[in-house]
Amino acid sequence: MYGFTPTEEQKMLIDAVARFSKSDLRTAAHAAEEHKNLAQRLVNKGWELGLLQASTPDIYGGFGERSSVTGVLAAEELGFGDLAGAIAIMTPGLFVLPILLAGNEQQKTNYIPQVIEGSWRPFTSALIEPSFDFDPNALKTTAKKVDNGFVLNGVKTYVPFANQAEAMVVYAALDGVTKGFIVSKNITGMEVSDRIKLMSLNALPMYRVTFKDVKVPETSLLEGDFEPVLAGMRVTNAALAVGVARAAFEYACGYAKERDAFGVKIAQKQAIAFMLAEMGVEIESTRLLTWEAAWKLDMAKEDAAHDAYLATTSASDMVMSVTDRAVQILGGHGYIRDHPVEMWMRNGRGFATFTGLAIV
Amino acid sequence: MYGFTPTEEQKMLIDAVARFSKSDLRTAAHAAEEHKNLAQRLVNKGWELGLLQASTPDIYGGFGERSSVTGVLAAEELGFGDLAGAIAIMTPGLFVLPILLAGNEQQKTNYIPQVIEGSWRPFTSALIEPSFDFDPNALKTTAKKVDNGFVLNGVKTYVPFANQAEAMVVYAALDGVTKGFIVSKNITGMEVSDRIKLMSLNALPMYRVTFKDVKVPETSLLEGDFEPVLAGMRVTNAALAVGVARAAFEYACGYAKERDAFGVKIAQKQAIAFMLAEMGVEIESTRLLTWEAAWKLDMAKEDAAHDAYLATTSASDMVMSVTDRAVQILGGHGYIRDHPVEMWMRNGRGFATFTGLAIV
Amino acid sequence: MTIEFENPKPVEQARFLLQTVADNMMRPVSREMDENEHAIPFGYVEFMNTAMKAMGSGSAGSLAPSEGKNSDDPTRAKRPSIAYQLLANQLEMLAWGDVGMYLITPGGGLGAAAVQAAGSPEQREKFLARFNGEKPTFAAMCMTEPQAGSDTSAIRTRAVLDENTREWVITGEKIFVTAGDKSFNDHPEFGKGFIVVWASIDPSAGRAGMRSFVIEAGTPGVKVTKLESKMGIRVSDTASISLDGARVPFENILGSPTVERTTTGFKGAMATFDATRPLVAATGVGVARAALEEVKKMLADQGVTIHYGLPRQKLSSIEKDVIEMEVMVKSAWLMVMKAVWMADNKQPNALESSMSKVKSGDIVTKVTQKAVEILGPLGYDREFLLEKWFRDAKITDIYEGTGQINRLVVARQILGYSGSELR
Amino acid sequence: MTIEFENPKPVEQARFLLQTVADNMMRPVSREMDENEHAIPFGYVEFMNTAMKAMGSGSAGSLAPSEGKNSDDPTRAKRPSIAYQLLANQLEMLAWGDVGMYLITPGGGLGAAAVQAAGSPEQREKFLARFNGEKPTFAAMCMTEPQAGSDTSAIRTRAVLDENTREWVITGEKIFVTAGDKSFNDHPEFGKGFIVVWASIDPSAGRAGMRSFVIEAGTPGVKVTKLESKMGIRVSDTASISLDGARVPFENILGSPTVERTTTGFKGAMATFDATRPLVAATGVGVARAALEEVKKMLADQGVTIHYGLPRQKLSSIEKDVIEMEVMVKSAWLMVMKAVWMADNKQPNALESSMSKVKSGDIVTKVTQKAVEILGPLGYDREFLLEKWFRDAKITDIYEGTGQINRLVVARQILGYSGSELR
Repeated sequence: MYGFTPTEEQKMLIDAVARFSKSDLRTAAHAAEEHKNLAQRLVNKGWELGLLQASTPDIYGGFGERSSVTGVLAAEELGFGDLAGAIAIMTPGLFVLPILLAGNEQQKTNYIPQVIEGSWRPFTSALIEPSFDFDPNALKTTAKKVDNGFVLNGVKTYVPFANQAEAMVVYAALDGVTKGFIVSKNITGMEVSDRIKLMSLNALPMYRVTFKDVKVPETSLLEGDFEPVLAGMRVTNAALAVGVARAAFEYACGYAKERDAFGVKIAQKQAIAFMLAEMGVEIESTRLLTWEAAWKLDMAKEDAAHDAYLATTSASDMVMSVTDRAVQILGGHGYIRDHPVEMWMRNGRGFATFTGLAIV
Repeated sequence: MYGFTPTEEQKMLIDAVARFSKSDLRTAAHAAEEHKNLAQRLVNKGWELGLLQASTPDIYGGFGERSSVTGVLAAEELGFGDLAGAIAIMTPGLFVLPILLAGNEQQKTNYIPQVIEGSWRPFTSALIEPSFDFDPNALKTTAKKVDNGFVLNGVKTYVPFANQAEAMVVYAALDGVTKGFIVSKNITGMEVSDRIKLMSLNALPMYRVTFKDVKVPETSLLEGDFEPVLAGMRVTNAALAVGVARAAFEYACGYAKERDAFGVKIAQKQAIAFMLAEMGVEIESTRLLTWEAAWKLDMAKEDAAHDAYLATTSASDMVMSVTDRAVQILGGHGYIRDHPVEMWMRNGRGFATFTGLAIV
Repeated sequence: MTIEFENPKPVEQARFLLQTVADNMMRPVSREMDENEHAIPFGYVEFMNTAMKAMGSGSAGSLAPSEGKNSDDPTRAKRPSIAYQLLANQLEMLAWGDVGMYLITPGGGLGAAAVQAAGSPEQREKFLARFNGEKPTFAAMCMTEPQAGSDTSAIRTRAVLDENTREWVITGEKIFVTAGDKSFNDHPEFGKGFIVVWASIDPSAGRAGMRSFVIEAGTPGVKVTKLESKMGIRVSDTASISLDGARVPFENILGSPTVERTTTGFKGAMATFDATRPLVAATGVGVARAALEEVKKMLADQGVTIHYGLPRQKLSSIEKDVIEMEVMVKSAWLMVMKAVWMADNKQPNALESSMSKVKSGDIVTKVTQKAVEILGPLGYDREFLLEKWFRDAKITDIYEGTGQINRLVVARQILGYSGSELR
Repeated sequence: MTIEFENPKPVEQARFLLQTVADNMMRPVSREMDENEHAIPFGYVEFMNTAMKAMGSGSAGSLAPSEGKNSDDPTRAKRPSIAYQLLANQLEMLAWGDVGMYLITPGGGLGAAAVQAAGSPEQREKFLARFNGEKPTFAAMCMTEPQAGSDTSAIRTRAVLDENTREWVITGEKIFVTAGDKSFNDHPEFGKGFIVVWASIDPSAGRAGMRSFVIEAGTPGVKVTKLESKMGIRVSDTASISLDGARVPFENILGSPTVERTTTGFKGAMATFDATRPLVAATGVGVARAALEEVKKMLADQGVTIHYGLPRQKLSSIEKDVIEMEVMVKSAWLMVMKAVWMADNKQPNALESSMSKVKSGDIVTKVTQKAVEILGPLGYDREFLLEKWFRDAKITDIYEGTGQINRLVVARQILGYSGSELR
């Protein structure tokens, strides 16, 4: 059957996320971006919503099974509130979910409960590399098998909370195939740069991390396939994009219904109204692609990864277009930072690159 | 200096072309397309405008020097009248101009006057090949040097008037480089198919031509570079596209100013008016690209071929978008063949492929 | 309730069946029918007349929504209906085969849908029974007029009650009547059809005075004056119909014969659009999918592989185009499915319905345009079907409300504006 | 007359000179200025103040159209002026360097342009002489209000003549005043500037009652209340200015102090837009070209070559993108050149002027967005300038009439509609 309504359980969770996102994340977003600082209190509160915990089986300290559908519903709501905040809250998932998906029993037992059971702590992962054609399936960071382990070499960037991370999953090409490696902090040969500066996400501390002959033990290798991990990252990226786009869309609708020009509200002008209609259509179409891909991931369908790729492709174009038009609808007001749309537009362009910053 | 006004001489010529195009070509276009037949009388009349003659020096029977700028101005006007008619009238140019550009003195003397001095006669050329990624600089039709000449092998398509052509320039890869060869009718090994059927240009007889071990003499080779020939074809393609787009644009403007809906003219609706504005902008921007490329060809600027490529690239997208929107503005009426816009939309999609059907 | 994306068995079976129809009865004659504009593909029409009965649909129910039927069916009482979903899938598959031929599938089309939606039980019985007969039978909807397209309030056709004979006397000009010839003119191969004509019974009342009337085939005073020559969907007859004092029995009016100063009647017609727009959208997706699949097949034949999963920086231009086409087709289909799922679940879907139509009209145009472009000289050649689909596609963004009208509807829904607030 | 596409020597020389300025005075501080939003690049400002004098322009004439000057110049009488073409080229090149810094080039900008366009010879002399002084001096235009953006008829600022003192008393709120701080507030490094304030002298007369007033820097009752934090062009100060009974000498009104019931005065302001829109468009092209060139350079550094001349089917996605970007930049520039060439040749260019603005606003947005995308993680990183240009670019489609307003203007011109026929 087809269905387009969340379950009651999902609804309750999503409602809670939506409330937090609107009242906490959104209200803090502007200052966080401007002052390049996200209140830890906020991150903790988001963590306490228990999204990751609900995706983790109880044997590892959680209280549920991972559902990508639930995950993308939540991610959209978080993205709707504030992208930087959303990513910060979700960062420990970058560590936990890949282990859950691709790790062995011992890795799960060793690592997951310590993250899941306490308050939010900086566990992260390093995927993105500083090259224009960065390809998660053709990494320049390499892992070489040596006696009793592997040696990692390469440069990662856009690594959230790298400076304080207690451990991270580092992705590297092992015989040309992308694999995750669990790397603990203060390991010899790993160097974390100063905080990097991007076009947006100023609230989120991100770093470049260099690995020079970093020796990790055999037990650090996540043996499972990277594909479902990447697919999970892609649907998450798409869902966050839908959230940001919806934020911009709703803001622009509200503005257009309030703003007078030439004796009417600007929303009453076809030029504006048609833009809003198209924005609505495009958001909805990407949302449905995202939902379907997430559902396929949950059902372990063969083409799930394919669909996840399509969803994030669609999302990247859609969110750029929607946020750009939101700024356009606000005109001069869209260009000044008192209104959030310009930040969403800056967020918007990033989704072409953000796959790897979050996973549900 | 910059300048955007044709010379007095150009104006006179263009005005004559425009009058013919509007009163003769346009009025005949619908029936010609529907009945798959273009009146020879019309082609002759177009020929008598003397566009090709004006591009041919008097020593070869003409009365002027080739000017790409004049050529694209004329081509736009012809395309504005009817694309099939325009191409038919210009077909002998496909034979003459490449010889003028790339032939030696003897070839010019042998071939050009016989075409130029009389009434319109079917001389043509064969460039396009039936493969999805047809590339004029990487032809599949080959020419092999043999004693006393060359052997041609390959298949050409979209060849206007091939069935009756007294001679044609056939393009083939000689050691991997595109070269023109003059091929006379009834040569052994050349076979002309039944008339091909395309999405539009039904008025124009076009054929597939197969070359199987066709032996041509050494004197048939046009030794000069193909690049300026191709560049000429490209600016012409662009100019014809501008003409077709302008036809659709003006028709849509006229319709939108006449058609009532919801108590006003539909042109008074922003949704329609904005489309028209954008169509106008896109037509003008491609026109200017085309003019500049043509001017650079005339001035033998180094980047002329580059600019010709950009012009035709722009034109192909522009004319598709403009003609599509013209149909959309007419709504149901745009979809029926009583109005010419649907034909222009069918023309419109063809410009991605039509380079090689005309040259000025 | 839950979020899921799987066709139930009956839908899968229907798709399988109609894929066979499309492969065997439609595609092989597509080109021939396109080249011979006013010919009728009797083979397909007769086959479908039989096949639909075999499929248990047979009447208007098969190709027009039939909520009534489902809610009357006690076995379906417990789970939500999937009638619209089934229908959308059937239409998508038929359109994948040939959207022009789909439009002349017997069963009553929009004409029967109007009776189904606005008729009384007696009228339904009287007018719809014929679609279960042996002969393929057609019905058509006559709404558009030369001066009234999207602006239905400009309809000038008048219906005046002759109190003596208790007949409606109808005069006006209708255009763009799909299957108008097959529904009204006498064809020995077909059963007797009808046309549903929109007219005003009280011009002073504006839209509140609009009604539709069932006019039986062959009624004197009614004449098919023209069959349009069209860009695409050439196998589908698009008629102009002139009504000159046509006399219609009193009881052939759909809805109330008296005018209340509300636009309920008219809103009924608009509600029909909510039901039909996702179905039209489904046909657009069918055409787009046909083009996409053909492009992939033709490219594969040329040894071109599409690599998925790469960053855009590593894609070829063709790969990027094909991936974008795939995104478009897939997302448009999901929007159709959501709109029809809502209809099946009795949720108001005016927004989703128009959204799906906007999207489908948009993407089928883009996908078919890109398909022809990608295949270069082959795409443009009538030897292949891509160029035909390019022509067929464009109507999707025009009929059942142009893309512009549907954007207006979407915007009004989003903004909470009335028609007068957002014109 | 003829069709040709070659810059005359003076233009080429100016481009060469300003390329050097861009390379040496702008680009090296672009990032720093962007990161320190309200800092002033004194180096650039002072350099330009001197340089412009060396270039023989020096005053408002350099960065605002100065038809008067050219037609007064007897040596130019015989050949058409190239003043606008020169200006468009200068601006394009400065914007290529840094469009935010261009906006704070001393010389009077839009404020001086307004005096130039609407002032009497005495006013021009009085107000414009200062731009030839030793110190960099600024002037600003105050049009927009919190509730009046594109709809200038909604301007609420009032100017009332105090008959006793023969002073205008002006009250209102202005926002989005480019260089408002540098023009009005006291900066020891700068000369004394002014602001030009749009206000109504007779609200009952609508647009016919609109006038502009020169208000000297430091005038009591006028206050810069805010400097905006913006997405891009951060080095350019965008001020909010409040006027609370500010007293202005009678003779500071530009245009007639009495209201005739025509909109001539207002049309004057609109005609200024015809002159300035292609110049704004030129700056958009400059930003777009910067992004395009940087993309090509960064790709070349990575060993990526762009192959031109291939069929689209053989291009990579990046090649297709870059070629499209090149088409966009090139054609937008040609539209600018045509519009300014028409101005130089005294041809009415309302259509071409707005067309160039539509095009430039459109393409600079697309090109910079694509540029950031193509460079992936690098494009988005503040280590490079692409992300800054993405932010700077967007204002092009907003100020001096949004893309929407300019589409309206274009459509009206094309359709021959008045403002009331096409709203």
